[in-house]
Amino acid sequence: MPDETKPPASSPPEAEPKPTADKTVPLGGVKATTSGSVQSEAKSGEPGGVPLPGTPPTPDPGLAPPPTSPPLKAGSAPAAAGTPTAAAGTPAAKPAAPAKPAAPVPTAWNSPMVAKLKAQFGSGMEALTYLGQNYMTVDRSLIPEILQVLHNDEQFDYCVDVTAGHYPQREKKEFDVIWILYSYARNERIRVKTQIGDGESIPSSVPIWPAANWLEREVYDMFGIKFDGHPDMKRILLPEGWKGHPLRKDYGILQQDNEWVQINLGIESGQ
Amino acid sequence: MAADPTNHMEPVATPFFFYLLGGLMLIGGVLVITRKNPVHSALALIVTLLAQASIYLMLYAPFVAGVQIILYAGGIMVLFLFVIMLVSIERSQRERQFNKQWVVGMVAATALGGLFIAVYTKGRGIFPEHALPAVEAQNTQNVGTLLYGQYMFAFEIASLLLLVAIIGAVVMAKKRI
Amino acid sequence: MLDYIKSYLTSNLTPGSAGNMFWAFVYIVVIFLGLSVAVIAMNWLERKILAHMQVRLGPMRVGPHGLLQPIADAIKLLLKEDIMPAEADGFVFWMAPIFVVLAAFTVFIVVPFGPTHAVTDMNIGVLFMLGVSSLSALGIVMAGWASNSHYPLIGALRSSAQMVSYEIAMGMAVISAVMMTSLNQQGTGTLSMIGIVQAQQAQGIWFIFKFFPLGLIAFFIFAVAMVAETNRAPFDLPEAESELTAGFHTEYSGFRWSLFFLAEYSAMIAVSSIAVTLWLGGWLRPFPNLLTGAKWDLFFFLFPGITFLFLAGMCFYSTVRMPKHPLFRIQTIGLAGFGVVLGLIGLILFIPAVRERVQDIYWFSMKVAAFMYLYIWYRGTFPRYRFDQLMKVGWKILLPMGLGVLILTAGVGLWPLIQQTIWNR
Amino acid sequence: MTEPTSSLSHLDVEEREKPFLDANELVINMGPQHPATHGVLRVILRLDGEKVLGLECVIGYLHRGVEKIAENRTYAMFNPYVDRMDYVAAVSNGLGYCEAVEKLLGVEAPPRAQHVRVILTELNRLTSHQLWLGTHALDIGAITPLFYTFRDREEILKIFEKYCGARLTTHAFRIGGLQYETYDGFEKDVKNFLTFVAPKIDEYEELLTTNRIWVERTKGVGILSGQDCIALGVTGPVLRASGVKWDLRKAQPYANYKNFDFEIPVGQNGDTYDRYLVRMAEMRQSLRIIQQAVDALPEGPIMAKVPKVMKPPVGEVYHSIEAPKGELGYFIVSDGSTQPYRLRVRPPSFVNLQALDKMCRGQLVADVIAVIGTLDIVLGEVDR
Repeated sequence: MPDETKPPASSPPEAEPKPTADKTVPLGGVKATTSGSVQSEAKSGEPGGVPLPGTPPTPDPGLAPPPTSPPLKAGSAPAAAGTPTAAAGTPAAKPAAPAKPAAPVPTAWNSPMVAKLKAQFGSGMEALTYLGQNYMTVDRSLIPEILQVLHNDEQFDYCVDVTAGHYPQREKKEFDVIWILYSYARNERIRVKTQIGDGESIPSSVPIWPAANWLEREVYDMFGIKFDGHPDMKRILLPEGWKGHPLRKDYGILQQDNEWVQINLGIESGQ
Repeated sequence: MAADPTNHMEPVATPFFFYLLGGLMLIGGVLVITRKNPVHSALALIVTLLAQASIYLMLYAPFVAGVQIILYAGGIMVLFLFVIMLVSIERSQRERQFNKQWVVGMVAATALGGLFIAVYTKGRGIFPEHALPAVEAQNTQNVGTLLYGQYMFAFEIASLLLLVAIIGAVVMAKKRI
Repeated sequence: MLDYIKSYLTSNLTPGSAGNMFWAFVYIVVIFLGLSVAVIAMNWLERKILAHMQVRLGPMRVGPHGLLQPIADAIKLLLKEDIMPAEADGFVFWMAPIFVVLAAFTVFIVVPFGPTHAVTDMNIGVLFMLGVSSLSALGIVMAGWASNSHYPLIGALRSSAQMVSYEIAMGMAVISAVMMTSLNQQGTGTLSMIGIVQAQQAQGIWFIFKFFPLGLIAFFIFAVAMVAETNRAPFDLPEAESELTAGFHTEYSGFRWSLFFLAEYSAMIAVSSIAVTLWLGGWLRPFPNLLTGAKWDLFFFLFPGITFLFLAGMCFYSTVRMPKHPLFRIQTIGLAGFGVVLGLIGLILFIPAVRERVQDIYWFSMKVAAFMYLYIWYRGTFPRYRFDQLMKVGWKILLPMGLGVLILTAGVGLWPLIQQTIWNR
Repeated sequence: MTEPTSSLSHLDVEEREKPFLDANELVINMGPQHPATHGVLRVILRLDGEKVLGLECVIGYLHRGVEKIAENRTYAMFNPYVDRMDYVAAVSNGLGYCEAVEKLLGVEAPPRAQHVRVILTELNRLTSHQLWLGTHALDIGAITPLFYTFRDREEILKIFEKYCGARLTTHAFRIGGLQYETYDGFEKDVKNFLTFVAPKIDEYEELLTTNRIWVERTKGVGILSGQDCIALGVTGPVLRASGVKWDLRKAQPYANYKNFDFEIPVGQNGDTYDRYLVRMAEMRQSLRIIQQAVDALPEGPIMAKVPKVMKPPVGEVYHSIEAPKGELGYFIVSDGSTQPYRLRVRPPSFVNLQALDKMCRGQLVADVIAVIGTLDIVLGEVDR
């Protein structure tokens, strides 16, 4: 299956930036490229100003995203509009902004596997491709099953990484949990994403891939996302008893658990 | 030359060394049973054994002394310590050190004391008046000749016993052979 | 009194055997000092040789070519804080290094540096050496236990198990050598260290070559076992740095640690002395029976002096090559002075009266030094055995080999007798 | 937030585990200060005598929050930080990061830059393997290879220093290409180095490959089957030693590795000895790649056109390379601003270290040392 080495034909923007690369226009000015779903976000470099995944046509991006808009943050790429299923949608967006470094756009990812999964899981999942990298966003409720299917039936036997992202702007579903999977047999890499809210837990994938053990612990350590059924759900990089989860956006870069530092290190502050 | 059997070093300050080593042995022996810490007991036992080896040396029995050092002090005591070290010292220190069998102990001690006194007072008849001419240089050879000559049978019995003990130890230690 | 002192000089016995207390004491002091110097020199040599094996220079700063490094180290160790862990068993912790050092030094009273150059000649010399050197296992066990810490304890367990195991194979090899001493007309063997060398002289062969290859195999067994016995690479598990930090002496520091160090090196010298005595002809010069005659005697007599002159020459060569810079002036002078001293010693060793007395010690030391070099070489070359492999080598390879060699030696040695008996019947 | 409300002191792991400890078990705490744990790894060993019943790794002593730092630095500013993760293979880290950002930006480094990148990365792979070999052998008790490898590693570091001024944390690459043109004589230096180091690798092998003790210490130790490797996510030479012929340079070529001819050395048994052989073979393959790259070094620009202020379009990308230790991946989420919204590093050492428990169970303490060595972990990368 194609991956970044062999970009699928359905991702035309590969060569797109080149002719316009000489323009050093800040890429933030992407508004103009959008055709339908205008986004009014994120020109500032401040991380908090992340684009809300919610685009106007999709009021509730977290849950079962309608196919018109890729639900996740990446889905908020400017030119996300267009016909959702056809790759032709992207080229349609192109002419709108010839002067800008048109960013590549996630497009639908069609493959037999996706069709099969779609048939099995229905609207709970969506498969997209961006920069030649395939990923699928799935509903939280599908999580153990779809991973199980990917592992058992689709030969994604290698769990490259489990990680998460924090999007405090999203109302209910603050967190993305991302599995990066690889199949040795198919030489193919995909990402599986889902969204969960703060305080929610998610089924662990350790029974499927033992490799996820520490990776999930790290996600818990850094984001506070609990994995149900994990054999040893505790902090891994930070000491046990540390308060706070540092990779959350509301955790400042200079912030520390001063109490822990004082008790355990015997100093006033680690800074 | 060295093999000359008649020429050996004259003993120097024999009584002094005898009493010194005897005292060391006694002190060591007492410490063995009075120390609460088994490792200390074992160390005291080593002192006793070494002092004993030295007394063998004074008696022109170097082979026995060497064997004493190699086997007892160097081998057996190392294994003793080996075992003791693995035992929890705290637990062993809480246990009672002496059992309460005073009567048996007293009887045994009295009997032994009586035997010593008897030997001391009437022993002159049992033992020769003077020590046998000590032939240090021939000591080892003599031991060997006796062991493999006169006492061959006893020696072989002892070795058989040891062999049985070794096999038994292996059987007990190995869960499956 | 003076007569008492002088009377020994004409004797052909060791001071202990002759019963001369004064000379025995002198020998003890000389051996003690010589051993300390040897350990210091060994320390420097090991670091230098190992360094050159590993494409680096080794100590270069303290003194010319780091010659004073061991002394600086000794001073540092003596001045260091002596730390005792709070939970340690104070008395045993204190005793252990002393015990180890005592065991390591005591064995030297029977080491024969020459036919008369030993403190005493014991009838059970070899037995005594093996026995007393095995006592150092006790000291190591004490150290490991008294530290009240996991790493030293495991180190001590390893070391005691290792020493006890290898002693057996070692004993087999030693017995086969001792057996060879009895293969003469009288049929009287000896355990005396001096007697063993004299037996080799009388039989006209080093025992390493006797009953080829039996003597060689026995020697090989001993050479392996002695490395294990002294806890050196590749059998240095008790102090395996990468596993147990420093093994049984992890908790020791300063002077106490240096005692362990001293004991380790003197134990190495001691077991090498046993090997030299038993198989390599002790103090005998090469070919004592083959290359006889005044000319050959003179040739071999000249060796000690030539060796020292060679060392002096190396010093002068290095002096010439020293950087010509005021900062190095003192070092250059020191090196030249050292060379002069060595040269003077070399010249003194050419005096006939001296060279005849010294040559036994020289040959003995040279053979021991070769073993010391082997030790360093091993350390530079071999990885470390794992514990079960170490035990396997000890019990499953060396011990059966030793038993086999023992039986074969007895058989081959008694073959003429057996033949005779059968013939006569 | 669900916080563990237990005691603050995290150090009493023994205390926590007491219920299932019986009297025959000895709990040994190896590290974080231990000569053979390659930094600040702490391994809590449960032993029966010298046999390992199980172990637990305690990591995080070197945790610096690299991913958090990334969110607060611009793309270019974060570039030097990646060098501090796997500090013995800093160039590889930089390559992965730069390529990931380039992918996000949609630029591609010019051919000359790609070639130089390959040369430096492969040189870096050599330094990493050499350092691994020296320390691994040292752990097993052979002290000499350490000095041999460090001597030869020095030559590579000299090239690095001449090229970019730094020896260890090189920061050699920039997003879009290279900052510096190669210095005069770079090609000659590299070629000289190649002729210099090839016999040296034979020298290492002479010391170890047929050394009986080395073979006994490493054969059959820490066996990891190919299935286990895949299940545990283990990558790099460890995976290849288990018989899985997978190398990202071949499977999904990045930079311009597809232009070079090299082989993937594969082991069979998945034990420590095979891992050793695989790494030794990899060093030779690296030499091959460097030779080809330096022979065909094209002329041309070294920097693609990259905006001064990098604002990659909104989107996310995962890019991974074959670092000396395994698959090193960067997952970057851009929100269109100058700083990554989220940057995730997929560290090979971290994932590989998970396999330690599996590899050590039933082995002896001495094997734990060998296995830690053979996994070739760098704590800077494990903890980040």
